[in-house]
Amino acid sequence: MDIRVQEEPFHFGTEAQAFSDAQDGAGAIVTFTGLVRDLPGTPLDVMEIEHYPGMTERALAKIAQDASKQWELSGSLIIHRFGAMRPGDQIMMVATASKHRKDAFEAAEFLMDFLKSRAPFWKREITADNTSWVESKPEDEDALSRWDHIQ
Amino acid sequence: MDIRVQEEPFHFGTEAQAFSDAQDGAGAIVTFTGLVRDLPGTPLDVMEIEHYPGMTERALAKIAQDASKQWELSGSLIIHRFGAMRPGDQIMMVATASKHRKDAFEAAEFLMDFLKSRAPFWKREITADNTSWVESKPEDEDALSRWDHIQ
Amino acid sequence: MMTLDILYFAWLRERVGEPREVVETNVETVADLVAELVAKDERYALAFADMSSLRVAIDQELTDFTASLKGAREVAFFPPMTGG
Amino acid sequence: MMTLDILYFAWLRERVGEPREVVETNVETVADLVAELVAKDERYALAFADMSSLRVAIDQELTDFTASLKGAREVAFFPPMTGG
Repeated sequence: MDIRVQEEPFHFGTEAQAFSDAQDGAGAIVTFTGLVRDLPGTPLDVMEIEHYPGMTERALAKIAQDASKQWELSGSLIIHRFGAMRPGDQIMMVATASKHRKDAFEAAEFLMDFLKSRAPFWKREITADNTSWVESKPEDEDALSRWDHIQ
Repeated sequence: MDIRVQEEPFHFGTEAQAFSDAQDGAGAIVTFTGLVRDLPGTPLDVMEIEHYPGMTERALAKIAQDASKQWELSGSLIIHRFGAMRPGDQIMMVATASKHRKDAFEAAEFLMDFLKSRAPFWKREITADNTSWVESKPEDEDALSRWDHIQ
Repeated sequence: MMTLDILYFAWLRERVGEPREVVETNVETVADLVAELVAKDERYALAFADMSSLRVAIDQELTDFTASLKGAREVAFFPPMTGG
Repeated sequence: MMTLDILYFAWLRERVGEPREVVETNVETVADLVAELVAKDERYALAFADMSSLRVAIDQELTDFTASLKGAREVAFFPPMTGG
């Protein structure tokens, strides 16, 4: 279980390969990467992410522990950035490794669903003429109910 | 849509990063990588994969096209090796990119489920004292029924 | 009386006008604390106008507005998270 | 009469003893072709003993044993696939 909350960029390919290399006996590795998307209409200058230092690390560790209890994982990784990012930049990634592809896929989706609405990050979009906080989506909260049986 | 069937190894990290770099406007990238697992008991010397040249490429292209019809993907990648591999080696990978994480995850799982039992690859495990063809698993066939509604 | 560090994040921080403050209080629950803040200044009334869209954590664990503050040292208020 | 390329893969290839052969035939379906092969030699009888565990493709498209061979040029037989 490797949890990193950082301002500096990370290199997706390097992290993905290092994670894969560190696995022993795994047959399946799943990664998810979130990128800053440009906005329809006025171009996005900067996406800024605020977080709650201390709680962020605790919340991510709890989510990763919950995943390890539920699925047979030989490893898991969460990297999440804060601070200023530009369109196309990598915001975060998760990776999971397991003997079986079903476990690796489900655990990665679980990590993403909980990270979206249970880890204390807040996104703000800054364009030439506007600054606005990204609103949470009802479907992100709904996505959690999929995992009710394992809480 | 990028489909590659090859004997030579590929570098997962490099391919994952190149795929991510090639996406324009995607917010979510999912990758799956399959590795050769060692066997319980007698160590595995070599995993050998036979395939049906010609049909393999057609079958993979069809699976990727079906995924593109069903989900909003900005890109998809399938790399599958044949020939001799050793424990820990990468056998194959898929990658999907979409605006939305749900599409990227579902499409990657769809690609994997169909690739497992609808693309003409056959695995053989070679140990010091035995050579045996890997048998297909009933659950791999069952996994396809999850996608019945989109066929 | 207890001493609490109170933290605000995202647009809640902007409305309150500061990221952190220390309060002395003897209220029992999070909801009581919010009521006390709202009574104190217009900024808080504005910030906490719609509590259904707010989240609260006590000592860095998510909880809800009915939670007791007994033993608490740090209380954080913020809008729904938008990570990932 | 038509000329068919017949391909075998994995353990079916090992049982038949060759990866590919050319046959001249005038049968109508895949099942008829299998019957003709099985009648020809013991190797085929062994290879096709349990047809429920076999798959067939005509001109590189998966199909089933009831399929017509009309217009076919290449027929491939193999066990269930184990990719991924």
